[in-house]
Amino acid sequence: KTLKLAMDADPESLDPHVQLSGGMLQYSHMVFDPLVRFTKEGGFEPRLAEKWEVIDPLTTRFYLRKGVKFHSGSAFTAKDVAWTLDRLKKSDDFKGLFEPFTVAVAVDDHTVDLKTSKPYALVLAMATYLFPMDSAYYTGTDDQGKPKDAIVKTDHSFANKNASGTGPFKLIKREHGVVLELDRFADYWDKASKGNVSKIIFTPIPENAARVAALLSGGVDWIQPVPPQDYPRLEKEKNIQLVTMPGTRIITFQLNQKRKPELANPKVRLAIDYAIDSVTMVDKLLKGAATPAGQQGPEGMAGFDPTLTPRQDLEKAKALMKEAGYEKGFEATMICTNNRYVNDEKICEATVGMLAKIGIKVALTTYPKAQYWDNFDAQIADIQLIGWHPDTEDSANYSEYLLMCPNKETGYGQYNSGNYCNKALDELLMQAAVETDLAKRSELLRKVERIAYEDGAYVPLHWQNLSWAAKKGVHLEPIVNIMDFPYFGDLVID
Amino acid sequence: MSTALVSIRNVVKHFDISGGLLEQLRFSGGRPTLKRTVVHALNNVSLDVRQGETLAVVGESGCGKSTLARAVVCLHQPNSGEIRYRDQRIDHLPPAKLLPFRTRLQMIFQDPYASLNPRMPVQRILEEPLRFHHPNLNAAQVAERVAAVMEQVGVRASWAKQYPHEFSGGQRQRISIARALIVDPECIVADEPISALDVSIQAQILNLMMDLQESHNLTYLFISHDLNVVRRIATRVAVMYLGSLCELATARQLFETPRHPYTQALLSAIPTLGRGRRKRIRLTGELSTPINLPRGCVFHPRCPYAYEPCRLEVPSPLTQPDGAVVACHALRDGRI
Amino acid sequence: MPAAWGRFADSHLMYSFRRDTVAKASLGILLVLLVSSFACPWIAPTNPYDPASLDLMMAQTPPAWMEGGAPDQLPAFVLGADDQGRDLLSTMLYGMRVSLVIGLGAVLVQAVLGIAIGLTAGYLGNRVEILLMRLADVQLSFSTLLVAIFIGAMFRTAFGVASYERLAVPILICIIGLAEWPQYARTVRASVLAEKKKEYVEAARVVGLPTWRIMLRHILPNTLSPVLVISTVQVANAMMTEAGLSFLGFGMPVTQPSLGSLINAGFEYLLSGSWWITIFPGSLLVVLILSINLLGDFCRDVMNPRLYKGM
Amino acid sequence: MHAMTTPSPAAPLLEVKNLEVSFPTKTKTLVAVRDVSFTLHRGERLGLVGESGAGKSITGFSILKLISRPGRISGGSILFEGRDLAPLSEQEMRPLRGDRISMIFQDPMMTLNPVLTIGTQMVETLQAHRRLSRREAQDIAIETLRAVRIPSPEKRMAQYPHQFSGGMRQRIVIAIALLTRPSLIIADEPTTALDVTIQAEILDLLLELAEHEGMGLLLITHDLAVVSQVTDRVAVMYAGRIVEIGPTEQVVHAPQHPYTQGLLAALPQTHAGEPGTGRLAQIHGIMPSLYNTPTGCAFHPRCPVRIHACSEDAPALRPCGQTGVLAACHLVE
Amino acid sequence: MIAFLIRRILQACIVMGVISLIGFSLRHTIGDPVREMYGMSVSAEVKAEARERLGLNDPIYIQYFRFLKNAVQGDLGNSLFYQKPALEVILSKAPATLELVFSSALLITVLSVPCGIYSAIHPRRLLSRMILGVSTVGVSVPVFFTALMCISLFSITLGWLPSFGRGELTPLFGGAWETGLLTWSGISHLIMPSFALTSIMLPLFIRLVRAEMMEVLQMDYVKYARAKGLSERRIYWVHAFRNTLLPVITVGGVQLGILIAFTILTETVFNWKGLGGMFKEAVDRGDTSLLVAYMVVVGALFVVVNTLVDVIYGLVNPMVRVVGRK
Ligand SMILES: Nc1ncnc2c1ncn2[C@@H]1O[C@H](COP(=O)(O)OP(=O)(O)OP(=O)(O)O)[C@@H](O)[C@H]1O
Ligand SMILES: Nc1ncnc2c1ncn2[C@@H]1O[C@H](COP(=O)(O)OP(=O)(O)OP(=O)(O)O)[C@@H](O)[C@H]1O
Ligand SMILES: [Mg+2]
Ligand SMILES: [Mg+2]
Repeated sequence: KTLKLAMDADPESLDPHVQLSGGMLQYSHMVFDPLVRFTKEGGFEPRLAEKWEVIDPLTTRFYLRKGVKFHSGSAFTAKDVAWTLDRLKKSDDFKGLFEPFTVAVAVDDHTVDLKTSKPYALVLAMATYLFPMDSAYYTGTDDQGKPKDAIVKTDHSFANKNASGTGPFKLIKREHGVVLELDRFADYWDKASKGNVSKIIFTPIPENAARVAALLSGGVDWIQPVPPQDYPRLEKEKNIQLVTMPGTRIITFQLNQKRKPELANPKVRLAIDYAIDSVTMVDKLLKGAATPAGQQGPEGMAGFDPTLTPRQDLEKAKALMKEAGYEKGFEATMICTNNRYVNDEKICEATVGMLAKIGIKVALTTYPKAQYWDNFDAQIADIQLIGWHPDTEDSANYSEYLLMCPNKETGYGQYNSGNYCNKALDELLMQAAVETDLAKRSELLRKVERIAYEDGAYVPLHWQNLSWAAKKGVHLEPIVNIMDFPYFGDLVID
Repeated sequence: MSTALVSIRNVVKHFDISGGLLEQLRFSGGRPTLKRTVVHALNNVSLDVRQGETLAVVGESGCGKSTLARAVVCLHQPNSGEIRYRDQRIDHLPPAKLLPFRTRLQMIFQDPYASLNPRMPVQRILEEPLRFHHPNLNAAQVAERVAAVMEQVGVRASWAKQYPHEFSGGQRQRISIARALIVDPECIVADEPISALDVSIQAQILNLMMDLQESHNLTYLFISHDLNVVRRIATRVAVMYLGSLCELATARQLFETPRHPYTQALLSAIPTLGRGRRKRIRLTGELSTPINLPRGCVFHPRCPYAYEPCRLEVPSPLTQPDGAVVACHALRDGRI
Repeated sequence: MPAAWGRFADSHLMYSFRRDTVAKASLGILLVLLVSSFACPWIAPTNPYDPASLDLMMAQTPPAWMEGGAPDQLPAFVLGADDQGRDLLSTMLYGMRVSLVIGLGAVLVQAVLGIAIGLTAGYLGNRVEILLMRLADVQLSFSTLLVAIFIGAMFRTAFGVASYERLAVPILICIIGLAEWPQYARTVRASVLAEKKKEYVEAARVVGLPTWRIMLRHILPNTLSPVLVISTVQVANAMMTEAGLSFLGFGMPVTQPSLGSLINAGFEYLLSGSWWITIFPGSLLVVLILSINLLGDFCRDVMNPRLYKGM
Repeated sequence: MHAMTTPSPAAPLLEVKNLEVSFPTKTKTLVAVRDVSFTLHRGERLGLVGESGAGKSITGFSILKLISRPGRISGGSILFEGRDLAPLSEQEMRPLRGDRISMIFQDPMMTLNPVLTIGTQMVETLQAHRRLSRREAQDIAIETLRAVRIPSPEKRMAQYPHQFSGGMRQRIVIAIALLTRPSLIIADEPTTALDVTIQAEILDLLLELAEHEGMGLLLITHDLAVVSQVTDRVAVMYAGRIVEIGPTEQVVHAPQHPYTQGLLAALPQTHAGEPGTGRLAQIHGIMPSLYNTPTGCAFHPRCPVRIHACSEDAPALRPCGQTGVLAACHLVE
Repeated sequence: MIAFLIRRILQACIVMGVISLIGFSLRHTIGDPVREMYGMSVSAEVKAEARERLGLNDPIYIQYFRFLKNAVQGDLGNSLFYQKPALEVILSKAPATLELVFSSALLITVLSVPCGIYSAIHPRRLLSRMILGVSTVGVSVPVFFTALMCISLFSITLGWLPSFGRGELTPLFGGAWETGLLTWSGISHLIMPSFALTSIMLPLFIRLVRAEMMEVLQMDYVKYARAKGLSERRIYWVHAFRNTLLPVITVGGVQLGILIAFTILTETVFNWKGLGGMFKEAVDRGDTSLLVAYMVVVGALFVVVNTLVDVIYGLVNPMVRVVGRK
């Protein structure tokens, strides 16, 4: 059966190591297979690794599945895993993530040891990013005399144009930005999978309305993401099913304490948090397509604290402003993207209105994403919007980038444009980084969230929901998950 | 000739119509060359306009009459040669230095519909030159002068608020004349002032011009293609052909004894009232254009008397015993 | 002045106007729209540009007569509310004012630039002309959107975020003005070339008037009627361009929506049933542009049917 | 074609009776031509002279029923070879135009379509009226071009109008008029746009051909001298009416109507005697606009000899003695 | 003729040079491509390094000269996102846009000529007024509005026409050109986008044809053609129409260039994978090399179209014959 698929963008490349992005990972799950993968519930499910064990604090051993074939026909062995890890560590995008790993040692053809430099809690989580590549296929030089394993972002490379993985689908045709055609791989190892999709035709449709229209008019069978304003319409439609799920991308405002002295006052920051009504915002602007947030990590992630609920109280906000001595309010500037997050512009617009109610006059400027980040880094405004999705699917990641004191050397606080800096919080995070006991670690992270909450370190708004819509008969529900990597290999179509 | 008011000396005027560098690019024999397209509008013309006379310039369309007129009033800068006004060279003066001569030399144009700015009422059209040249006049003086001039040309002063489109062609031509008169010039260059008008109106304008000449002691350089008109008004007549002067003589000499073959042909072609016509001289041969001027005498391809030297050499204007100037090899060599 | 008025009233233009129902109707509609948009601070039920007036709870309230409308709050929310909870009617009025200001302002900029360039090119001719007209060609071969994106980004960097909101209107005016001057330049140049040949220009030169004076006092007034004609079309175009820019995310700041950005913002709700958010401003924009276009067509038909942009 | 009555040799070729042409305009109806009557016999050449706007062209065009909208023939009849053209429809007129009646326009620059070769423009005329193959039509065209003295006509057929000089173009227009051997040619100012030397040639040619082919010629011009050289009879128009009509010789040498007299007197060549002397006789004022023609005789405001009756009623054409001249003036006996 | 072409080529070079210079000097304002090329969590050094490697840190003029040097050799730089030469990307997208533009141009021609001529010949008839009225309404509706309304009506409600993409493509010229014009699927995909694109230009052309035709019908040679007894058909279609064409062609050339610009909006809405959509994408991603290349190519296209227009003009107008339009 053929699945006509439309997403907002197609993978940047066919080389899974060229860029770390949602699109690339979605693609990787189609054409490649990871060692292990997340289940819907957040647990781990064996894929190419049948089982695994921790040999010592620095070594995890993976037992690989036998009889697995690459699309090129060569057999999958431990050597491929070692080769892939090596390559990952050369990739600009992935080398940060795989920093803790030192080497993968092939014990035998079907056993491989992953070694880390210090005890590391997230070995398995990282193993979900390890999509073994066909080392034989990617070795040697191509017809232009370039090495086939080169990772090249902006130019021609063998891996950008060709792919051989062990995944359920085999590359047939790819026209960048136009179409990606995949066929079911006949020798796919997972015979247990009920998946019956024999062909995927993947078209990127960046424009929201166009994407929805394509589904409505029957031009495609599956779209993602679905713009929230169209939920009611799609829900009404009998032939269409819509599935949403809370995601892990948190949307926040950062309040720049360095630029704007007023914002260095925690009372003002809290007042702002109280003034912004994220519940109504989610309800009205996002049609419930998000979960109002009071902290960074959503439920289910380590460090989630159910008591940290979204704050909303206009009177309290006014009182706080008064206490802080800004009864009359002040002026501030704000920048936002206008095509990066779901309805980002509208959210900011509404925020301006809400802040006006406590006397803060906000001048809002919005940018397309291509121009946004330079301005974000330059911290050109007092209040800046940022959304964050942890690549590691782990909650410490949020704080490391968004809350820790900015430090050029270590790279911590790289996106902390609020310049919030709290040594205690940094300390807790450093501890959590080396804590392998998950419960203890979770406790540390909970503390982090609480400190930030009480300090008004930033303004949490909501977690964006993930959304998919498909025609009836496409069994969408079972294969989607909060990481937004639908496992199309397992998709069943009636 | 001490009485010369305007002297035109060996004036050459070419118009380069070849456009930008890229448009000149041609290929000849596979090699790129730059080819210019030049209109030879005036080739070495010399004339004197004497004080008080009416010098008429006649010739067929495209022979350079208007170009000559425009060169005299310094609208065109000649490529070579000089224009003198009372022995002062004026053709290369910068606009500021030229201003004093602008009041002495004025011009009347052919098309009564195009020569008045349609967005200005008559009053402003007439005021503008006056105010410009005499900034110290006060409003009353200006108004008085405007009224006086309008009176002189026979336009009612009460019409000063009207716009040009509210007037007939003849009246517009009168306003044109008034505009030229208002700065009190000595010499007026009139470029076919009556050819766009009806016969009955033509007579009115011609009479007006003659009246004004007397009352203001004007000198006219009168451009026309109508030989009948020229015969009436001109003191002397210059005949031009393809940018060259063929013959210059007093009106009587010219109409009684035309000497240049072209003048003869021209005169024989004028339609006259009644059947009894003089024998027409038939011109044969291709018409030349000012872009590809024939070598030698420009008239030779159509000239019944053309012989060898005409094809080779440009005839120089020779003064005849009776004072007429004729540029013709055949005449010089006594063949006619 | 009365004389001039009398002449105008007697003119061919006025005569044809009096007989043309469509033209009269469009002028009427246009006047109503103009007046109501510029009087919006007094007639609009709320001030939608005041962020404090936003009430997200009212977001997407349907028009008062529909189920779920808010008839108790009249006159506010007659036509419902937009996605931010602004009274739609007020927002449309304010938005129309912004659109009109941008349209008129941009046309002014275009006209000044285009006329200056067209006049110089046409009158001086030769090298100047070739240079300027090449420039216009280059400019034409970019799309307005492209130019707008470039200039917009530059302006934003140059003026900083704080003042962007305040300067958005003048910036958009400059952008659209800079992007579309060639239309004027070409039209003006064409008519200057025609006028230049006429003898009244030579007469002015014979008088000895300086070049600039001939250009400004004699030639310019005679090239204005085509300018007037294309101006109507250009106002409509400028408003459309602004809408297009909003569509691509380069338009007015979201807190001060123009009609164009209002339509765009509402578009996403079209399929979901909140049709009024886009249909009302959309229809208003169409009516506004249509009335301008119809007037422009009328002027063109009467004054010079052969005037087309870019000729 | 079937309706064509066989022309009786006695009937005049063209007989215009009380022709009236009017242009309904926005405010009122403008009568451009009023009560015009004349006859033209086979082989005869009639001149129509008058100032600009006098209605000459309109009269000419109305014979072919080619008056541009909103103008229309609002009265009178046009008998061509005995048949009234006034009530005919476009469809019925088409076979006549260019076949029995040809027309020559004023400006040869504007009459020939600039984007078609002259060959095309000649052949299409022939093919519109005759069942001819392209080849045959071309041969006829070449012959005709030769007749109007265009050198190497075969080559010239493939050229475009702008490749010819003004005089040549006018010859081509004449050639096109002659293609179908019409019995009447209407020439509207055929030489006004040309230089004198060329004008003389064209007039000679026209005269020669008209005589040779025995065609009727209606020559419209404002130049009395031209008329006097070419035509047998002449009609003088003023403000939409014929004020004098008669044998050319008579009209030119002994004009009856004050307007004709004034016109002739105003010609610069009239007193051919002394060049450079004296004023021209002039008619004061201008021709009235057709929007407000004065009551009575339209010429009376300018007339030097007007009497009281002139401003009251319009005089009809009346014969002046035995000269064959008709004049519309109260003073003519 | 050769001289004419060389002249045009030189002119194109100048135009493209100026365009590229402008594009180049402004390109940093469009955005930073490196941002889009790396994941968010990639460290700042890595990105800085990448910028250095790509030469984005060099002074603009050095970058420009590098660009010029390569451009002379036909290399307009690499598209950072398509990972191949920008020119190649553009060439692969161009057929889609050209098909769209030319089908619109065809539609415009096919519709505007009869409509314009009809309303010129019968200016007072009801139908003429309706043609003009409807076309004015058409031009008053923003393109994207028209486009979305079309989708909502014809694709979603009625389900007649597909809403996005180009449908089934047939490779031509060994795959260099993929055309949608040979299959029904391809054509059905083309209908709405070209209609939307047509709607903005059609009114202008109808009025243009009408005005020119009316003007021409006043000319002496039309009257003369009548006087020669030609049929109405021949008068309108041979005598008047040929002359009407001249100004229409001249304006058309310029407008065709503008049409290319308008594809940005249309292609975005219809997810038409051509130059316009690519342009929008490149803006979103800050793919500056691609943008500069796009501008250069569109500039070249503009000159090519104008040259073609001049050639056609020359064919129609014997007075020009490829010496250049004035
Ligand atoms: N500004 C100009 N640029 C190019 N060529 C010109 C210009 N002015 C005149 N010419 C050319 O110079 C030649 C002489 O022109 P000029 O106007 O002097 O003739 P003319 O005798 O006045 O003719 P006419 O009787 O038609 O007015 C013509 O061939 C004309 O085309
Ligand atoms: N289409 C028209 N609409 C209104 N009035 C017209 C029209 N055509 C001609 N006239 C009027 O008819 C009158 C006679 O015009 P006609 O063309 O016959 O003059 P004419 O004697 O041929 O003059 P000319 O010597 O200028 O050609 C003019 O006064 C003119 O105003
Ligand atoms: Mg002249
Ligand atoms: Mg006439």
